[in-house]
Amino acid sequence: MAEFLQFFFSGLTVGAVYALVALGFTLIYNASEVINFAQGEFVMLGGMGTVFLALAGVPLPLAALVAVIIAVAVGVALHRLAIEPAGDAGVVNLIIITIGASIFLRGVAQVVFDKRFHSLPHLFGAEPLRIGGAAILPQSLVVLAGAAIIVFLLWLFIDRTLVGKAVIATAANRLAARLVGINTSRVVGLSFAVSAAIGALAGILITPLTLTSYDVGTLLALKGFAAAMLGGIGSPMGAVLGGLLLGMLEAFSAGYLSSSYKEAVAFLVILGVLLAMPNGLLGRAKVERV
Amino acid sequence: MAHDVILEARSLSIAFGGVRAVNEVSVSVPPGAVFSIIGPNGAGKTTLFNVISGVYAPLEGSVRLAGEDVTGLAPEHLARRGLSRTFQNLQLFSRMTALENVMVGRHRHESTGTLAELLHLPSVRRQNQRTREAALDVLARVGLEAEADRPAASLPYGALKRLEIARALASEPMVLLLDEPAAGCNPVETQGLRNLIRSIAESGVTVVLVEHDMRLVMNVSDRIHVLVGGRSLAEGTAQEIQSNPAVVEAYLGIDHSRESARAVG
Amino acid sequence: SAQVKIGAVLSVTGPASFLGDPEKKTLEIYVAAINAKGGVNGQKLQLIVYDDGGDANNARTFATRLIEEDKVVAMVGGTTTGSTMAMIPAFEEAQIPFISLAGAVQIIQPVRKWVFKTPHTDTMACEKIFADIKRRKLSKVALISGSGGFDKSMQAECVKVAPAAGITIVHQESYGPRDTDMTPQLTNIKGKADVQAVINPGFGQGPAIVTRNYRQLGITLPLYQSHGVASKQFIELAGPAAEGVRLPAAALLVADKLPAGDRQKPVVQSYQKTYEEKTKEPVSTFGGHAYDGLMIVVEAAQRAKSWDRAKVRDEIEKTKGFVGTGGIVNMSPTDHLGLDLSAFRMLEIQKGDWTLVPESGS
Amino acid sequence: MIVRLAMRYRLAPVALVAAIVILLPLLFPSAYYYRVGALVFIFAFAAVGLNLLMGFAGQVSLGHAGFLGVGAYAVAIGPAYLGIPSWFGIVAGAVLSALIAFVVGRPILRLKGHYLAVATLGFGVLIAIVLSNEAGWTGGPDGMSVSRLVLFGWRVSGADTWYWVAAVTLLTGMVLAYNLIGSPTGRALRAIHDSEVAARVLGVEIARKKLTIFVISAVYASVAGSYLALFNGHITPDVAGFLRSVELVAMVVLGGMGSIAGSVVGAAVLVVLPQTFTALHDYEHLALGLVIMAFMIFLRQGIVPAMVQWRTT
Amino acid sequence: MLSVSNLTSAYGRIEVLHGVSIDVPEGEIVTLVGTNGAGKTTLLRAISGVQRMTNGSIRFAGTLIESLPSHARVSLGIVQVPEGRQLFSPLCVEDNLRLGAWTHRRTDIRRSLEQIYELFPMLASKRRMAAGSLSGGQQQMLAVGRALMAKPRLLLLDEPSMGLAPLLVDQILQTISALKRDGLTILLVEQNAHAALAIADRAYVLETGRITVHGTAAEVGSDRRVQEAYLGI
Ligand SMILES: Nc1ncnc2c1ncn2[C@@H]1O[C@H](COP(=O)(O)OP(=O)(O)OP(=O)(O)O)[C@@H](O)[C@H]1O
Ligand SMILES: Nc1ncnc2c1ncn2[C@@H]1O[C@H](COP(=O)(O)OP(=O)(O)OP(=O)(O)O)[C@@H](O)[C@H]1O
Ligand SMILES: [Mg+2]
Ligand SMILES: [Mg+2]
Repeated sequence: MAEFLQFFFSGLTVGAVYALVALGFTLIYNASEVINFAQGEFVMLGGMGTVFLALAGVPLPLAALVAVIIAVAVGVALHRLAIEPAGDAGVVNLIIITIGASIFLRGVAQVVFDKRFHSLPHLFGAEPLRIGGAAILPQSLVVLAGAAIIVFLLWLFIDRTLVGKAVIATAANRLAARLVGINTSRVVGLSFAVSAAIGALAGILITPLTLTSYDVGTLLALKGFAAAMLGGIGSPMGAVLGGLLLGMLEAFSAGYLSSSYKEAVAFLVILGVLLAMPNGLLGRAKVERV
Repeated sequence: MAHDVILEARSLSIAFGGVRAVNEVSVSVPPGAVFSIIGPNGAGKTTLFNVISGVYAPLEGSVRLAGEDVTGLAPEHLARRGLSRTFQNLQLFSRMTALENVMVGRHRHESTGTLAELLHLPSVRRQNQRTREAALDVLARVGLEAEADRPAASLPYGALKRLEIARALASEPMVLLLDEPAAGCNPVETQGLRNLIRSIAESGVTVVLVEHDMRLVMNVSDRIHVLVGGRSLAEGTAQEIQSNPAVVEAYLGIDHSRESARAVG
Repeated sequence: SAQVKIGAVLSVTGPASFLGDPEKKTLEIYVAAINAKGGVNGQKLQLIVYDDGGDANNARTFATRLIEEDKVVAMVGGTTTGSTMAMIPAFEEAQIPFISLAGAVQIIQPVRKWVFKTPHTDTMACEKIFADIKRRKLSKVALISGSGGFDKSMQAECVKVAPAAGITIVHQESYGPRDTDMTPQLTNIKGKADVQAVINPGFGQGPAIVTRNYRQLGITLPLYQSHGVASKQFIELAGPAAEGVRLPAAALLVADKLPAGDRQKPVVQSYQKTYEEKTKEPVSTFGGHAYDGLMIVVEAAQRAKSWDRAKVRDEIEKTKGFVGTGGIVNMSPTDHLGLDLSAFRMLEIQKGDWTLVPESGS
Repeated sequence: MIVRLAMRYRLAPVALVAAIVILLPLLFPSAYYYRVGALVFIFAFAAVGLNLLMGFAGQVSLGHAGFLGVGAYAVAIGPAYLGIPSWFGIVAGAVLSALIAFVVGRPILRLKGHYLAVATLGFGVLIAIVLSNEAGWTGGPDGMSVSRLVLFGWRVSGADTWYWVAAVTLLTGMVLAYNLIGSPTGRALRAIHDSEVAARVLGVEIARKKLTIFVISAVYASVAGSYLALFNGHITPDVAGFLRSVELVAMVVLGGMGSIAGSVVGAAVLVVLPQTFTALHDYEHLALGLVIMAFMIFLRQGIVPAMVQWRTT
Repeated sequence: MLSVSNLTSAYGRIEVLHGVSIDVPEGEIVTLVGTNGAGKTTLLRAISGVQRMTNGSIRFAGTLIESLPSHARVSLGIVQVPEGRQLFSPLCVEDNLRLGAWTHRRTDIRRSLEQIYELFPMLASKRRMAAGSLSGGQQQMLAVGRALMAKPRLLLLDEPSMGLAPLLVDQILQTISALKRDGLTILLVEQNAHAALAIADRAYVLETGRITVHGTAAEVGSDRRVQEAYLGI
């Protein structure tokens, strides 16, 4: 039982990390159908930015705030200077731009920061909470809470505000969005800004657990992408669900099956789920009348 | 094979979210006829096409094509049995040229051995040539021969409608379903379309037509079937339909029944 | 002529940048220093570094480039075993001395004419750890290792040499290259009643997280890390959880704590001072391997009084009593590493710093 | 002029590439250039195959490096453990890749867009994990050495030899690709890309067509993987990694989706650029990222289509 | 109200409008007649700012607007019902309508919604359905309704009756006339030239990118060439 609980906690911890990253994908996807492969770099900027500002003597909360602002600025710049000028390029081409951006940002980070690993202090101390013979770090709960708050706000935004609808409208039909007077460029820009903020925040919250370095982005983006698709891309709830599920899968297969094949197990399950539910767990099928 | 009914739908139904968009509809289309289906917006005409052509599977009922039960068969298999269609919401291969669009229409008549294709054997070359010539003929038939090499995406709306017809024709169907072919055509163009539909029917292809342009419908149809709210309301010749008060009330309106009467008369 | 070219293909970025970055910095610092003193055999050195990003295919291309384009006379590098193995055929064929900085024993066993290496082998690390475990009168161990090349190779070596050392490996676990939580694996180890000590081959952030999770779960068995974490950074990242962790490492990490008479003391102190001044980063043993590699080549060339590749190679093979950061190197035609177990010190982390574990015997 | 020719004659781009292949060595000062050239051809070969899948049929695969891995390890493991000759390893790898693609493709090609991307990604990752974990066969992450290719007693080694071997293979691959897209199947694939439902009502069996092209593109990747392994003489699981898959996709998109010649250009750019950017040291990645973005922003349909358009209008 | 002068526009390097000038006086219905491919849609797109123009000027209510982005033109009151409906298919009917009022977000849009539902009762019953699942004609109603939600000053209609049942075609044409009575200015492109000329004040004939005939609706409707080419008389 204690074992099971420990695996569960591990799944929760890892899953919350994935969920936070996956959440970052939703907004940009909703506004443009683009999977932003530079999302992992926003996470990196949040963590590394905070670390280096703190090293430079900035008080931690302020450092975190500035790091988020930097990430948002980078997100806006990415949209202004790269996505928008590409104009009517196809989705795959835009995705390649985000991959280019991810390489670029990593390149900048290795010059501006360094190539070493860094950590941040835990928000509520590093003493594990012991529950039923298993141990979980308070920071894991912080990450979970962060994911919960973000998912709630995102849901409010997308489902309950007209601006949120405008985001979806922009992705669904850019021309029509312009014809009803939506400043589509601003909407997509906004989605990049908010996604960057979510990413950076994620980076700050998870660094005490996961450590950070200039190149943490790639793998986080990969897992976050898988989680977002598992949950159904575009749905904030789906992102969280997918993230937690992916984390659980890894933890339980590492615990009960084989630690060297735990990722394989996770991906096998993703494949299985998608074959049964081609739009992920919570994604909705597109209705296209002919 | 002589059938007095080439396409038959028996008591077809389909529902979306509990609402029956098509409700126990039965139609029998005689071969070589122009058979029209009319009805108000949302009556279920396009949905009926979608069920007949295998895009949707019916909830109940059956479809028979040339005497065989084809209910639930996938569109590609129906196509191979001679059923083709156009779409109300255009479905063109927008990155291909007009000619290539029509060439794809010939697909079911082409033999495709992957190895032969990879090696571009003479047989493939000859076949390509044949397909190309056939496609050019069909393009000429709908008046698009001048646009053969233009990408479909760059053609105006009206031309796209005709391109879809050409593409479907190229597959040499036994039965051709046309969903609002005259949408976006002016009266003169519609007249051209009428001639085209007539000539298609004369060449032995059965045409099932969904259309809101009553001048066209009343002019070309051998029989007309009226759907309202997913159910059959009436069926008959143009004259019968125009004088059917229920149809006039639900669909035509007084003016139109007069206007279309003029068109026929 | 004007300059002789020394080549280096390092994983400056990518998963092994933890190793490759200090290696590159070290080479740059020392080549500059050597040139400042007039070079070697009257010729200045030109260092050409390529970053393979941890990819063996890239490494192979850069090897060809160093050989064909840059016409280097010697090669120091190959951060990972994978890269090294991919480059070996090229340098063997071109007959250029090649000093690898990677861990696995397969680089020098079997001996290849032109290939040498400076880091202690993973086999030696296992033996060193096993000896310490034995000294603690324990024998049943569990392994938890990353899935990278370094980790896997060492894990395999440990399994191979365990019987001879009287050690039984009772359980094995592994984790992915960027995993962020290893509690499931450690829970499984914790659940095995007969485990008496745990060894964690790996480098980068993984071992730090393993160490943290180890304490999180309240496991009290002795934890051994490998020489792959031999950098102050590990202590920083693992934090208080690092207390009591032991690992085999070169003298470099405890430069100031070495007894006054230790032959390595001046060398490692000087390297540490130079590196930390120039880079403002704590010293690691990986940079030290690069230092050793470069100096072995330089000294061989000085002895050969020429940069003739074959002569340099012969002299490298004759290296005797070279005092490096990794130990005292004595090479031979059958030993292209030249280090023995005494090169490793057993360290323990106490109060956030390295301390030497007293060893009876050596 | 060239563009005009290329538009008139189906295989003109192949002739152009052939001419470049033959003339280029005149400018080569050393074997290093042959190596880079051979790498370009090998990756271009894989990219051409992937382009058939992505650019023509519109099905994105983020796991194609998996097939690269299958081909690579077939020529490594085959001769080492099963005693088969290397050339047969290439064939065996291709057959195995085709089989895997056939089995895997059936279910996952039903997925669309990003969902297909993540499914193929997962599949590629699975192959990479197996290659990395089954150290007994594959040597694990450090990889294994690959014995030289021997053809009729002729030992294929040396960068210049491989340059020619890879070039001939690439040209063959291009011709086959051009043949395919000019055939009914090629047209059907392009049709599927634009409208699946329209293709179906015209009698195109889309599931079968997609599967066919998936299998063909897998074979292209597998052969490229075999060549890479034989050429390098040592292979590591990186060859099958996610990043390699992304690189292949980037080659296709950069060069131009749906342009066979574009894939060659895309591969050339992504193989050669990192080589030239080494001069920038720490700024290498920064520059590479910038250049990729710039290409996609200014030549948004891809390099070759953008150039063709520019020349013809 | 709207004055387009000498407008040229091209797709890539192929020019499709070669210097088109039209005037739409305030409070009038102006109709644009032309064959397939004449460039009617292109002209409307250019007026809305979603089609690049290479030359010429557009004046709206006295100010030059050709350099304004499309959303700013909507804010000024230029609203279009585009060809091919262009709905937000994943969003429900009501969200589509709400977004129609994007530039009037702060006003009470409940009343506007009710008006649209009154006009098209069929939409009211489908208000929670995804727009993409509607029938062709229902989508067309929604497209018109969405445009009306913006409270336009100038309404650009690109074949608003396409796909509508005869009864609804009448209704749409009546609605257009009614809108005009309420002071709206309308530029109408309609293949049903009879009907369009019947309700229009003024008409232009566009042939392969050039205006060839223009005048009052009655004048144009009685032009021999127009009758032959467009009215089928
Ligand atoms: N995929 C679907 N999901 C939900 N509802 C659907 C779907 N397809 C059709 N419907 C509903 O079925 C009804 C009939 O639609 P259909 O398109 O068949 O009408 P139609 O007769 O072709 O109308 P129109 O003349 O406007 O084209 C409509 O109310 C429509 O909303
Ligand atoms: N995306 C495009 N790319 C290239 N050319 C185009 C494009 N769209 C339209 N054209 C061309 O521009 C010209 C004008 O087209 P437009 O759509 O404006 O005509 P239209 O008068 O609206 O025709 P219709 O009555 O069929 O809607 C046509 O020759 C058409 O082929
Ligand atoms: Mg319909
Ligand atoms: Mg138009």
